[in-house]
Amino acid sequence: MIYNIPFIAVAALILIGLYTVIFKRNLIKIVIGITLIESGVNLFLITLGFRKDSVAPIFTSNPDVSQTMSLPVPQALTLTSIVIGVAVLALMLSFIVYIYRHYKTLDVRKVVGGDDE
Amino acid sequence: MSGMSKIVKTISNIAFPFVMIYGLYIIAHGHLTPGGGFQGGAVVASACAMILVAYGSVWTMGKIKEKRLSILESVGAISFIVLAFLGIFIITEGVFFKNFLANTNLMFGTTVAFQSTAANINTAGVIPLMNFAVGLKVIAGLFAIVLVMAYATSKIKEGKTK
Amino acid sequence: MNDIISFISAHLPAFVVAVPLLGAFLTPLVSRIGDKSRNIFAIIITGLTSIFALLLANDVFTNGIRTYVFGGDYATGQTMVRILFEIDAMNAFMLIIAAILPFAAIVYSWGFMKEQTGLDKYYTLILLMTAGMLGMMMTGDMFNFFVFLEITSIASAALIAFWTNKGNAVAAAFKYIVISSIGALFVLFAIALYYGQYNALNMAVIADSIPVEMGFVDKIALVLLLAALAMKAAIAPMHMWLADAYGRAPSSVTVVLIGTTLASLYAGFRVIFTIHGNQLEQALNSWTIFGYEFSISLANMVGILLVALAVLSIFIGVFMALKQVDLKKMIAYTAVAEIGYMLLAVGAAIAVMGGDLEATAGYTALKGGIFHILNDALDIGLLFLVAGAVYYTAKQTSINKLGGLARNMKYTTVFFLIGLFAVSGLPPMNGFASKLMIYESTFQINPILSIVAILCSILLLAVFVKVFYSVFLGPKLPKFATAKEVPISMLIAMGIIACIIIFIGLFPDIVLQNVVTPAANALNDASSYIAAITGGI
Amino acid sequence: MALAEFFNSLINSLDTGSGFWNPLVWGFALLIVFLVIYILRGAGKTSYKKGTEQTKPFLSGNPETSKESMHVKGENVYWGFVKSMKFIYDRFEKMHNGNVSDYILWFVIIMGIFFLVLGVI
Repeated sequence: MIYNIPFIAVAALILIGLYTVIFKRNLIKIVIGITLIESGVNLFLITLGFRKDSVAPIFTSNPDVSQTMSLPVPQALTLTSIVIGVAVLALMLSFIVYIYRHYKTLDVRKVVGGDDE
Repeated sequence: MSGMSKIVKTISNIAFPFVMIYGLYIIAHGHLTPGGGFQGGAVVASACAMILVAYGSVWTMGKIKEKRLSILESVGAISFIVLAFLGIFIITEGVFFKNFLANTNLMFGTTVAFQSTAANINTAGVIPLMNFAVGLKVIAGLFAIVLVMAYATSKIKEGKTK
Repeated sequence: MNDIISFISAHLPAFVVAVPLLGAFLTPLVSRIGDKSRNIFAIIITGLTSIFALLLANDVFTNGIRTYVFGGDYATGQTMVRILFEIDAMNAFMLIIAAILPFAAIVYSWGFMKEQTGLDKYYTLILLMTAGMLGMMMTGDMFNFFVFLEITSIASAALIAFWTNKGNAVAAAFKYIVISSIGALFVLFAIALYYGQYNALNMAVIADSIPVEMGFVDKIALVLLLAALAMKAAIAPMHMWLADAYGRAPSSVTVVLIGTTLASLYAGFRVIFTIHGNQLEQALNSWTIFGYEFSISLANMVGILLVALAVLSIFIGVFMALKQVDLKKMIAYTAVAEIGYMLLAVGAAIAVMGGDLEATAGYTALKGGIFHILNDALDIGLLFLVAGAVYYTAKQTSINKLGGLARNMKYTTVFFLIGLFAVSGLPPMNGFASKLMIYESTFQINPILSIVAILCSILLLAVFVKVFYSVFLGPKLPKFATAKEVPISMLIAMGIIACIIIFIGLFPDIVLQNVVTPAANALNDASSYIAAITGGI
Repeated sequence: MALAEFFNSLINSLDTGSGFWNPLVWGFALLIVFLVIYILRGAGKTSYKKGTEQTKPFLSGNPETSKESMHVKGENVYWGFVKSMKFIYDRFEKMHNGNVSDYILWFVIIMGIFFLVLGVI
């Protein structure tokens, strides 16, 4: 059971994120929802790489190399995903700055971008 | 955004070199310990962001031009791609991203025995160089993002008060 | 000389992605020299990329599947764990599209974007987007696909918001980035599921290790991938971002966006045909009703789902296009309908899969659907370029305020007519050839599908006749009395695409035999894609 | 040799399984049809006289307005079709409300349908 807790957390994070994106009206909260989904996916990747009773996968100066190490590949994948997430987050926040400048509101129902007349 | 009080400025002056050096350490030891270009770059950029918060975006914008940062950023990216291209051009039978410096006893080219050895910074071939390139790009890119966003929001606030 | 040629051809897959990437980061430095040199530099870079992509496609069509392992030893490989590009005939087919569109877009932007500021960032991003798109089309690694997907979405979102002085452009870009980041995160989740199950990120290795009897986790991964990629490929009812994004971006950007949308569609096909290729004919479930045993395979299920979504796409796309007032939004909705046509044909082919595909009408449907990808990219691309030319001259795209432009812009009108004929499937343009194949094959599979397709194609013609009438025909309006023809670079870009359209229209069989049929065979033949990796190099 | 093959393959017709399509044959047939129509048309009687009342537009006896104001706006073309399909358009307009949360809601719905069809059944 205890080993399933990360997976429950993953499901909870993704569902909470989806709920936030769908039902919250503030644009900033939508962005927070997306980062929640992203954290859920990252947590899932990290959890996949974990082995029972394992140590960090550092080979250098390791006194006992026969120890179980957790998988380094999912950690590298997570890192890449985090880097991409930072870029997406920065881009979304700068869009929000511009949207606020034009529409004077952050309500997602009012930021619809109709035809320009 | 205007600057904060004198206490904040002094403390960030003291903390800035330490954070900076820690970030550069993480970049330089990317091939030995957890970390690398992005992580170290993020630490350095957060040090710069600390200065930005303490002194205000208008002051920082006067010191550092955003255009310079974007050139620095593209220099980092170009050196990364060029290092990857050198894998094709320098050695015969090379491929893109080939580690052409490893095990050559040139720069970062010490051969390591296949066992758990003590950390030797002079290893891993082009990986440290690529870490430097990525670190440069991340420092410049993240700082430019933070700087421009802070400057833009401060402009919005000014427009409102006027 | 021979050495240089063999050297270049050995490294073609790397060059195709690396050249635009290098060009993207060199652009800010080159633009310090001057605007003109920057434009020429961008044209040279995209031209080189196009030449490399076409050479690579030619190489794959003649010599079979190519793999390129990054950073590995050229001879020994270690292919299973490394990042690699794998290009079979289907990828090569997509590369042809990716070779034409960005080149036309960059040539077009010389005149179109002349009076804008911030152009060094524009060129950087458009080259980055090209690199990401090409990477999506060539990669053989799932995680690498995710990275390229995100690169493409970030660059295109920033480009959609290029005209930040318009609020609705930024709003469209925000919607696009929300949609694509959520889609990409679900793709990543599915990749993680595959990785957890099979310890591999390589598409071929995953496809090799998935058992024929599908597990529950495989089903979840398939569902996540299909839904997320369908959203990225703008299949109804998840197509709403497309109208905003295509309609608000500068026209030159929209042309490249078409390529990225089609790359997502290609990835969906790759997931169905290659990764789950072994399970497609496996029965998902079977029932016994009145003594008769019914069994339904995965291929039937996926095919029926895709066909349902495709019919919905065609229907919604055409109906919404008929009502739009904004010219670019109208073309965007017809793009949704065109994507529906491709999906209809390929979905019908999947639905009848089982046994020997080449003997059934499904084979023609598959070929027609793949042929239509190329035709749609060219037709919709040309129409968007024409819409951009109208915007350049008249400074607006609302069809209520336009009229009589044919009197000022002769060449643009001719190009629009070519696009009109092609997109609504009138002979002798290219759209007719692929749509004829789609109609005939879907009629044999289910006549209702074919009837819906033909009726909606007629409505598509009606949409563009309306545009032609209200924008180009009619008396010369006083406010456009001084309107002039667009600059020569824009005409060249439109002319390139129009010439290719006419060539494919007049000689459809040569394209079908040499390009489309190998692509259809490659898509249908998952085992050789897998064997190219697992069979050892 | 290769060039000759290339030109030969240009005139091949596209095989669609149960039929074929060749633009060149089609163009030739179209040319013949046009010729026939042109000949038939030439055999007819001309009743057109230049410069008479015949050439002026007839708008139910109303005076002709200026050309610029007679151009039908794009929105008004197919007015009847849009009006008669109002029940569909009302539903579509409600769908395309430009709200990004609803877009994601559609994504979740489609994902649910896919899951039900592929996973459960």
